[in-house]
Amino acid sequence: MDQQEIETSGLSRRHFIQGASSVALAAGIFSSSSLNALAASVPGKKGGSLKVGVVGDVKDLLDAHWIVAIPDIVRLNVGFETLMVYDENFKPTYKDGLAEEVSTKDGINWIIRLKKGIEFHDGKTLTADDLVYSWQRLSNPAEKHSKALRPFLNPAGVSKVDNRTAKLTLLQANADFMVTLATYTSTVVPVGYQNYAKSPLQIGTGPYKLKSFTPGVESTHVRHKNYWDSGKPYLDEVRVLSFSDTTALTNALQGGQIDVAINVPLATLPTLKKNKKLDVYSNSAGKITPICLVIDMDPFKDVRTRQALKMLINRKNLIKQVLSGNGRLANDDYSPADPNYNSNKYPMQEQDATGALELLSAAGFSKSKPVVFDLKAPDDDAALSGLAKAFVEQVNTASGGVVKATATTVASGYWDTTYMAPGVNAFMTYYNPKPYFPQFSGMIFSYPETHFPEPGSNIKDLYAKALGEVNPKKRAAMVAKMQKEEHERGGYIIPYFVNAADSYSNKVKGINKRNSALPLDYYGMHFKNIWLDK
Amino acid sequence: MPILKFIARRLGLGVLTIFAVSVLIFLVTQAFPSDPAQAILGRETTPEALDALRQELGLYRPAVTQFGAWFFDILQGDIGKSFVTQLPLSDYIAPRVGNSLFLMLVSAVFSIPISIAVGAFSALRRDQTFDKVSSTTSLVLAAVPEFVMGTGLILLLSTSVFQILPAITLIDAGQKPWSDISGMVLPVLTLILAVTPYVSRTMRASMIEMLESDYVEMARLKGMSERTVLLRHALPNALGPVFQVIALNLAYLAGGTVIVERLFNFPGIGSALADSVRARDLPAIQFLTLMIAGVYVLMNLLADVATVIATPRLRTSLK
Amino acid sequence: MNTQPELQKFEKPDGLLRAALRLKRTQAGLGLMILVIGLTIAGPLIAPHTQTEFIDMPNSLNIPGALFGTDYLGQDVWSRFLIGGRSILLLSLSATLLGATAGTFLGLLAAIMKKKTDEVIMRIFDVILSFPQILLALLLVSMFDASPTLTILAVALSTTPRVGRIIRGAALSVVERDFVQAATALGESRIRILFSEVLPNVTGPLLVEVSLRFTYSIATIASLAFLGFAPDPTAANWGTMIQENSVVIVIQPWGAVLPVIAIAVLTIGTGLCSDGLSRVLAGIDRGGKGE
Amino acid sequence: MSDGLRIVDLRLDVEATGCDIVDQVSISIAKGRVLALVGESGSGKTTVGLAVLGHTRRGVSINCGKVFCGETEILNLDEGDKRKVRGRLVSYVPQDPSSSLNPALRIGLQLREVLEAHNFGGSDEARKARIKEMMAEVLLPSDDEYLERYPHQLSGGQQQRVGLAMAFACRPSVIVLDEPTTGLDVSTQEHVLKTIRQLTRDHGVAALYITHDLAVIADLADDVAVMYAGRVVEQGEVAEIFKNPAHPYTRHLVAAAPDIAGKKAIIGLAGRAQSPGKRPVGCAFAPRCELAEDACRVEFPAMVSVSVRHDAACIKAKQSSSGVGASTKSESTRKIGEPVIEVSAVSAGYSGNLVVHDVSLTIRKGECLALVGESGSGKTTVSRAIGGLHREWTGSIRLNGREMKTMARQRAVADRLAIQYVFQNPYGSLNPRRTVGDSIVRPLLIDGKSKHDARRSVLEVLDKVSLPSSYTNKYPDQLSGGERQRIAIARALVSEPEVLVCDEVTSALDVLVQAAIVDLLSDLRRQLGLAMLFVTHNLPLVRSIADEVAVMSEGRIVEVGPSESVIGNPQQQYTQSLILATPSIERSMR
Repeated sequence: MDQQEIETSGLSRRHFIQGASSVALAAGIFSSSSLNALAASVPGKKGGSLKVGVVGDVKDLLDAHWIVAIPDIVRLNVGFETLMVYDENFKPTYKDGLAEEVSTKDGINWIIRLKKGIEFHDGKTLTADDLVYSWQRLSNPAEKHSKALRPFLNPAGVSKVDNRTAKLTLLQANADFMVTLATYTSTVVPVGYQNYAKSPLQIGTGPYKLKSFTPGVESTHVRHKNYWDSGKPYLDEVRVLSFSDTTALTNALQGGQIDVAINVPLATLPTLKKNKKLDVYSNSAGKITPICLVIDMDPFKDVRTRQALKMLINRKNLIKQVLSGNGRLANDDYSPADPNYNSNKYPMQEQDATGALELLSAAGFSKSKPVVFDLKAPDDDAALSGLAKAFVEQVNTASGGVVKATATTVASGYWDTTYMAPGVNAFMTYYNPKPYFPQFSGMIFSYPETHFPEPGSNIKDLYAKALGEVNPKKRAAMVAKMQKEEHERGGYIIPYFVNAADSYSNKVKGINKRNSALPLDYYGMHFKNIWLDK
Repeated sequence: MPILKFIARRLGLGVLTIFAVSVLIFLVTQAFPSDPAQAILGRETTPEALDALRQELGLYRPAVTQFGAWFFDILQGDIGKSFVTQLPLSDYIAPRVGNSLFLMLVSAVFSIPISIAVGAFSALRRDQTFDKVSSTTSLVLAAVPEFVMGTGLILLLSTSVFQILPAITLIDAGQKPWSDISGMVLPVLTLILAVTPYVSRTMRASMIEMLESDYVEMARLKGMSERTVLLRHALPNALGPVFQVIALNLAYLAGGTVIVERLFNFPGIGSALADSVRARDLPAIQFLTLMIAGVYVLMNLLADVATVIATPRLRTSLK
Repeated sequence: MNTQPELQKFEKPDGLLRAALRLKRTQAGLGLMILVIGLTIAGPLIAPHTQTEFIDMPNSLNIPGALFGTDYLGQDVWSRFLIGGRSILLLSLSATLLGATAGTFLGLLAAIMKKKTDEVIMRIFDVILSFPQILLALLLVSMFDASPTLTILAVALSTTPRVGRIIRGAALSVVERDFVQAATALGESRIRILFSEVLPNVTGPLLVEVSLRFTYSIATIASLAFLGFAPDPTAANWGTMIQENSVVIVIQPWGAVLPVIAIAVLTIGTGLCSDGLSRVLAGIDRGGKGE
Repeated sequence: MSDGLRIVDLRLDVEATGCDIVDQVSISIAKGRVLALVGESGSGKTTVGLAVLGHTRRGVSINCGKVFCGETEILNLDEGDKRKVRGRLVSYVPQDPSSSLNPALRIGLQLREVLEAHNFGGSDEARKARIKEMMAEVLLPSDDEYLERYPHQLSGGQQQRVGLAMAFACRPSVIVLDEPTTGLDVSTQEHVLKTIRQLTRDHGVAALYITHDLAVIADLADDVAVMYAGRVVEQGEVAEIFKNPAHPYTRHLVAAAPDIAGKKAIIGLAGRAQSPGKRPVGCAFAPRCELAEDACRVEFPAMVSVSVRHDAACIKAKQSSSGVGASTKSESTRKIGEPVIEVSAVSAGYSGNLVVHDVSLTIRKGECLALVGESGSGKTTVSRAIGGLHREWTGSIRLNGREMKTMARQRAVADRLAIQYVFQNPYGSLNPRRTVGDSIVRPLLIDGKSKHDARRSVLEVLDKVSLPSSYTNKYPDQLSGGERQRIAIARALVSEPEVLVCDEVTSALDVLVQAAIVDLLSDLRRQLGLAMLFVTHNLPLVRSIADEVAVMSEGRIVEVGPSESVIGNPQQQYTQSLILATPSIERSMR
């Protein structure tokens, strides 16, 4: 589950441009993105109500700084904005952000100046006080979302400079803290903000203001009249509807009952593409669905077991079987858009049963004493349960009985009762695309899912040093070290990068078709670029 | 007024049953393996926080005390907060009750007259073509599970064969249940097909019994017109047993529709229950099951009262 | 003349079955049942692939060696269909039998003990009957886990009172009959009277009820699987198959359609049989019981 | 004297098989006269009765024949006209009023609707008046409160009167009464019969009275038609028929009918009439007829005139040699012994309220005590208490001086087996799922007899009740009522009891069979020296079987004594009224 991600990493401009081209070439979407840029420049028609469908349930929540499931990400983005925003190359930009300028001399003290004349939904003008309150809330150790930020910032480090300026003093140097500012959960809220469970009054600066919210059913957001980005938004209201499952979601889209369906099952893409009334867009920025093996529990204590399993799978087939081909090979690594992606140039791991079996027998496993484990997955996301089932089938067959794995799909309460629960040694999770460092920190600090690293490893210090390091070459060297350890000893099996697919009615205009951290390019940048062509 | 005494007596019995039901529900949900506090806070929490919440939820109290608290809160109309959303359950459930009620009403309004008519008519045309056809059809319909029937209908009417009806119902929050009529066609149809067979078959059976009865024969021998024979002598007596089945089916429509509501994404208490189960939202599960069971008990009570009122022998023998 | 009904009520059980089999509907029903049951027995043996084996691109049709194409996970629909009936059938069968046995025993007990025992048993039945069958099963299965044992118990639990009521009703009229009095006069033990005097005379209603309950058990267990509560989610199971594949029903209908047909045929079969039995038993046919 | 009702060559068939239920039935009834159609169950009486109204039961259809009510021919009318005729020209009084009145409608309405249906009286006032009049005629209160009642709030007798009122409401010229008094107590029966006689005579109605009770016929009817296996075998004036019955079947009927004022020995006849389809060629009675010869089996004998307005369908009708010999059994062999059962001060009730008060009885060895009374008099309760089948009773019951426990289950095996109970309804008293053999053998097994001995005594006892040993493997529903009752008796006898409690054992049986069973019981008593308690509501029967009689009313014994003296010259007012109310052939023939 792509839980809240305070990103504590940064990358300098130049590297990002290299990264950009690599991503662009990899995804081959230069042309389309420029076309869309044109499309976006055409001023859209005003008015209309946009119905956005997403699979959700009573667990839906609304908090400017914290999300659990996809509906939460969508709702957060409708009403709240961050200081900066990633562009398609994961480079933080001021456009669409609330910050006018962000600067630092030492990587410890960061000065943030707000744009002029930004108004909250309630008409109050955005000031530095709100900024201070927001970052104190973000870094408040009592709040569960502060975990990843704790090593770098605490509320004491947040101070007001003048009416439009605030200062963040970090606990340690962070060369590119901007990435953190650009993370979609680091939104700016007014002084005294509380989440929906505590107060239904959800005031933000976003283009749409919350009107009503019923978890598991829907939320309605109406146009923010004095929105700062002139001429926007176009729509009168945005409605986010929760559906019990993907079948209902796609049925609703095809029945024209909703305009946009977020995260449609890949299996349905052929149908949706055939449908003249629909437009499909899949984001190949590098969403991952890791299989987590807990490295300090049997049978995975022995590193050879982990390696053997990585060798036993046939990644190409998995892409076919689970993604109907909508994915790219991954080598148990992540953040393909990052310039430091696969800096050790490891060759892609092919299926190698013999090698795997040697490792296993060396580790003392055999048909009579097989590797036994149960891989847990939630049953409501075919991308996860499907991979779990296919993975188990592959390793069992390929190992000829030396591995006896089972896959259990948990029908209810997976993320509370099963995921990372004590005693569970193998389970599924997923992450939205993001640069290497934030992903690393997410997996080490927010979610020590595989209990990596092993005792005695210095990878955490390495990470901290790399963060502070301004010189790209030195940083790259450190990253290479980190990736080596992950590659050799890590507990994640990441067979592929998933193309996250979304589909929408062709009445819906203004969506910028480019790769980005969030679907539909931040949902048409908080839906402010989207308009309806009636 | 003996009838009132009778109702009171049945009411008392009903309350007892409900109480027993609530105990049962509480026992089952108490035995629930995972820890509510854990469920609320998720794994992102400290032992202290957990402990505090357990205190707050009163999870350290003996089960009896917990049950008492829960039960009396509900008696006072306070159905508590959802574990997962931390919002008052009433906000979540209230509109859905309305929706389900509407769904039930519409389905009943169609299915009950139809089934009674069909039942009565096939009884009159006993063993003739209409009877054969209708009884076989109802037999088939009664046998097929709702979700199979529903999936079939979706295939037929909204996806594969024809695309004329929406496959799901969309009732916006705050909107009236009838805001999406086209979207309600399929669920209503499914429910009608699920309910009609039972009522019509019961109607047929009891109508046949009446037509065979001595007093209907006597009425004929008295030279009553066929119309009078049917409407005055046969039908009223035939309806008695049908009440029971109707009540059962109404109750089913009001709460047993978990599958149908989920299949069509219908925002009613059935799908609410399905969601709560998925999210393991204990208070919601407890209340919803209790409510649905309550409806069942109530409906049966109504049926009994109706039967008694409609049957002079019973009515006058009340003491 | 006035003795006709009594003669009917006391058909011998074999008589009931044979008479029922003379009805077309019963023959048809039995045919359908045998068809599906045969499928579930032979299916796993003739299945060309294993239920989890990866065949080809998911949701694709006309693939050599995959009669009905592949499902959402590129597995062979035909093989999964052939294999996926067994668990449903076994579970619902054992649940029905368990529930029927318990129900019969309690029903007879209530009928012959009368007074307090009767009252207590009936009240307990009322409580269980206040839950729609699917609801009770869902509650139990979701609270613990969908293990085969629990599934069987859950469904059996909701079957017991329904059978129990019927049996009690039938038994009450039998207990009043003189031959039971005669046995009492001879001082036969209650248990003996229960099993050798009363039970043989309620086999008719019992048979009808059991066949009816079997239909509902199948429906309930399939519905549970459809809601995601199958004992083994990775294994092929008609209920699960419908749920898994209904999302792609437009491009690859078979994954959902085959099980839909199979379940329909099976339940219709059992339904026809129970109806045939009840027709014979009652002379005129009785309506179905609600839910 | 013009005919009110004339039935000509009526035939009805079973639609499915096409075989006749009723054939060659021709009857005519003059206005103001009552013709009794008598026969055993299954002889087709009711079918004829309904046909008179142009009505048939499901699966039966009228094959041919004519029915004239006055000048109107009924069977050719279309449904609409039939409806107009029914209840207006010809009306029907059903057998069981409790089930023939609609439980959901007030009797007032049910009366009114007949009048309305035929637009009788023209105005509502006129109808109101007519209803009051009718109620008065059937001796019921006619106030509105009463008319507001529902059927179940009336007694059986009252219900039947309402039935009569309904039938006579539109002043019909023909009326069909289908055993209207069966199931009524004698006193009630008497009143109802009076009313019927009254109404028919007063309004010159032609009445077809269907019954199996000869005594009633003698009391009520002017003419008789005897039916056997769907055909009229003999008809004529009542006196004629009873004085010199011409058809062997009729002779048997008369011989088998117990009479309160007449002879006391009754003679039964084994076997039963064949059901439609199984009937033999020729005379259907031939198989049971001791006079039968080959000629009888060739074709059905034509009606021959025996005397004036007295015909019989028998080739031997003319020769009046009675094939029915009177009972030849010597009475002398009976000897009364020691008291076996002593009932003293027994009171019994149901859930608290007493229905039997302080009853004391004694039955000696070889003696038969008849316990008579109307329904609800508590006689059965007493017998059940003796049999150990009734829970709530106080007082003492002694068997050979030994105090008996309340319930059979608490009594010693020997005592249980010593007192045996035979039940009223032979259809209910045998377990339909058990072979006859298994049912009979149980008591012995309980007694701990070996399988082999048990089997032997089963065969013996079957022989005692004169049934072949082949019956051991039959199931009850393969047997006739009489045979079942024999089996029930056999089961009671197999454990060689001292006391036999017979609870209304013949009430469900036809008169011939009844006589046969009574015969059997007396024989057995004589042979085995049984003490017997014979519970019945049928006074005439008492004379034929009992030595002693105890009359019960409202839970108390009102009179006890030798049956002859009690019946011959009753002391108690209640007994007297009871005996007077009981119709008697002898009495009516005098």
